[in-house]
Amino acid sequence: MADARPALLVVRLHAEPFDPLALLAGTGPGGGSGAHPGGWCGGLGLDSPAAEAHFIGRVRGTAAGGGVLEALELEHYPGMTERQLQVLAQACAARHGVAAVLVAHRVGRALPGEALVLVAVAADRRGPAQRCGGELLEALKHEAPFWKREWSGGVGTWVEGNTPLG
Amino acid sequence: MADARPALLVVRLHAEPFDPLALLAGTGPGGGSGAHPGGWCGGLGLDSPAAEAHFIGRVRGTAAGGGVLEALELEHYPGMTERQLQVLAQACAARHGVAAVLVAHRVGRALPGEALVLVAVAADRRGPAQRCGGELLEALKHEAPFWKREWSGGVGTWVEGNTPLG
Amino acid sequence: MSVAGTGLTVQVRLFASLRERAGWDARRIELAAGTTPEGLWRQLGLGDGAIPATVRVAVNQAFADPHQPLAPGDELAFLPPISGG
Amino acid sequence: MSVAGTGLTVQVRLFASLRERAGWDARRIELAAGTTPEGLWRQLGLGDGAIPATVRVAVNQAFADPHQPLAPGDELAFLPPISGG
Repeated sequence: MADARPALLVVRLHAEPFDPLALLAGTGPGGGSGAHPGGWCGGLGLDSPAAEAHFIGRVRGTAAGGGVLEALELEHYPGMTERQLQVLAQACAARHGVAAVLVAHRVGRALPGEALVLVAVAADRRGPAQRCGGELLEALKHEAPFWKREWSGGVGTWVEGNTPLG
Repeated sequence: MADARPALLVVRLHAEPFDPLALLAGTGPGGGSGAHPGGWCGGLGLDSPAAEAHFIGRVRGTAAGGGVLEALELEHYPGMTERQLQVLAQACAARHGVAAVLVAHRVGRALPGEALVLVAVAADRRGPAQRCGGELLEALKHEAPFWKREWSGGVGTWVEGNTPLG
Repeated sequence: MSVAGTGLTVQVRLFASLRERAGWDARRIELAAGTTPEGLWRQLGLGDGAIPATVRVAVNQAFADPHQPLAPGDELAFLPPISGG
Repeated sequence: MSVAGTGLTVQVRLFASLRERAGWDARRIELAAGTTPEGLWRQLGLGDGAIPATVRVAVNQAFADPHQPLAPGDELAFLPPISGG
């Protein structure tokens, strides 16, 4: 694996529901023609990585106030959002010396259970893969311009801040 | 999600190559008849979790001594290995209050690039999902009876200990 | 709100709660040389005093200092608290 | 190596490098009451002195104390350093 080479990065915004496992398998929308045998890493020209960490975040069924969530609206800043995701992924990948990073994020109106975010990291060691994935997730929650509005009881409420790491 | 209920656990040993993404999608060997719409969590009767962390480890192409690795042989203690994985997953899941844990581990003779281990955790929050996944991976590396033998240049060498977390 | 003849024109963009409160999402503004994002925040009536600590400024789609004078053609955005992921 | 008439029979299992060094993987052993895994380790000639710190003991497929006497029917295993995952 190529810790010395700059990491391969893929950043994707999805205006429609996306299937995180299909993206990882290299068969997702825009993932090219058919499944790549090496999945998303193979699609980047990487051999099967020794270590791969993924995180998938999905829309909850309840709003912050406790009511039933009808939908989650995700606003972004076209252009800056993609750029920031790229900058954050690049910095995090370099800091941990990982081989590849995939970030996919939903925009627009999403329903409970739908995927919101996917972060995948391929590396030669499990520590860097896991740490890079965790840090990049926190970074994009605070440093990439996305805004959530929860729709509950027909009323939309902007979410100011993130759910705690827990 | 059910932080108070005991976590749902799945532990699998695979004597043949397995596809981690197929297991996650609920379409893997023994994963039941066809894809479950909710993937491995849906197969357990869980709604789509708000947070899901995965780790996949694969066989490297080089032996510890630097030579080309021809194969990795994985010996285990039938009965105790499954039991220990269950005990470790249960304890880790309870400690972090997660909803479900899937552990799959390869046994027998594996080739470079093939999946060795998959750990997946579903939870209501990203922190517990990530921490439980990371800790369970370390725990099974040290507390579940598996023994690796690297085959390189026609010579088999038992691996005494794990690769560093890095 | 515009200062004729300075030739300093910037594009201002608002997002999410800020956009809704102001009732607009983008405006082309002509303004005096040396104007900063902070100055424009007051000038546009987006808030009474300084830019609140929770609001961030982006210039040309990168986070920027609210006290740095704007240049002709800049795209200035005021960003309410981010909640991604 | 067996003590006739005690009725205390245990199954001993070896794995990986220990199995290869000893040349066997499982044996049924009859032994004196009060015998511990540590005692059996010497008795079977698996090592000169005490069980090395790197070798772990399992009794009935759970990690166990090497100084705890064995019971009839126990399955005892000596486990070389684990390397899973």
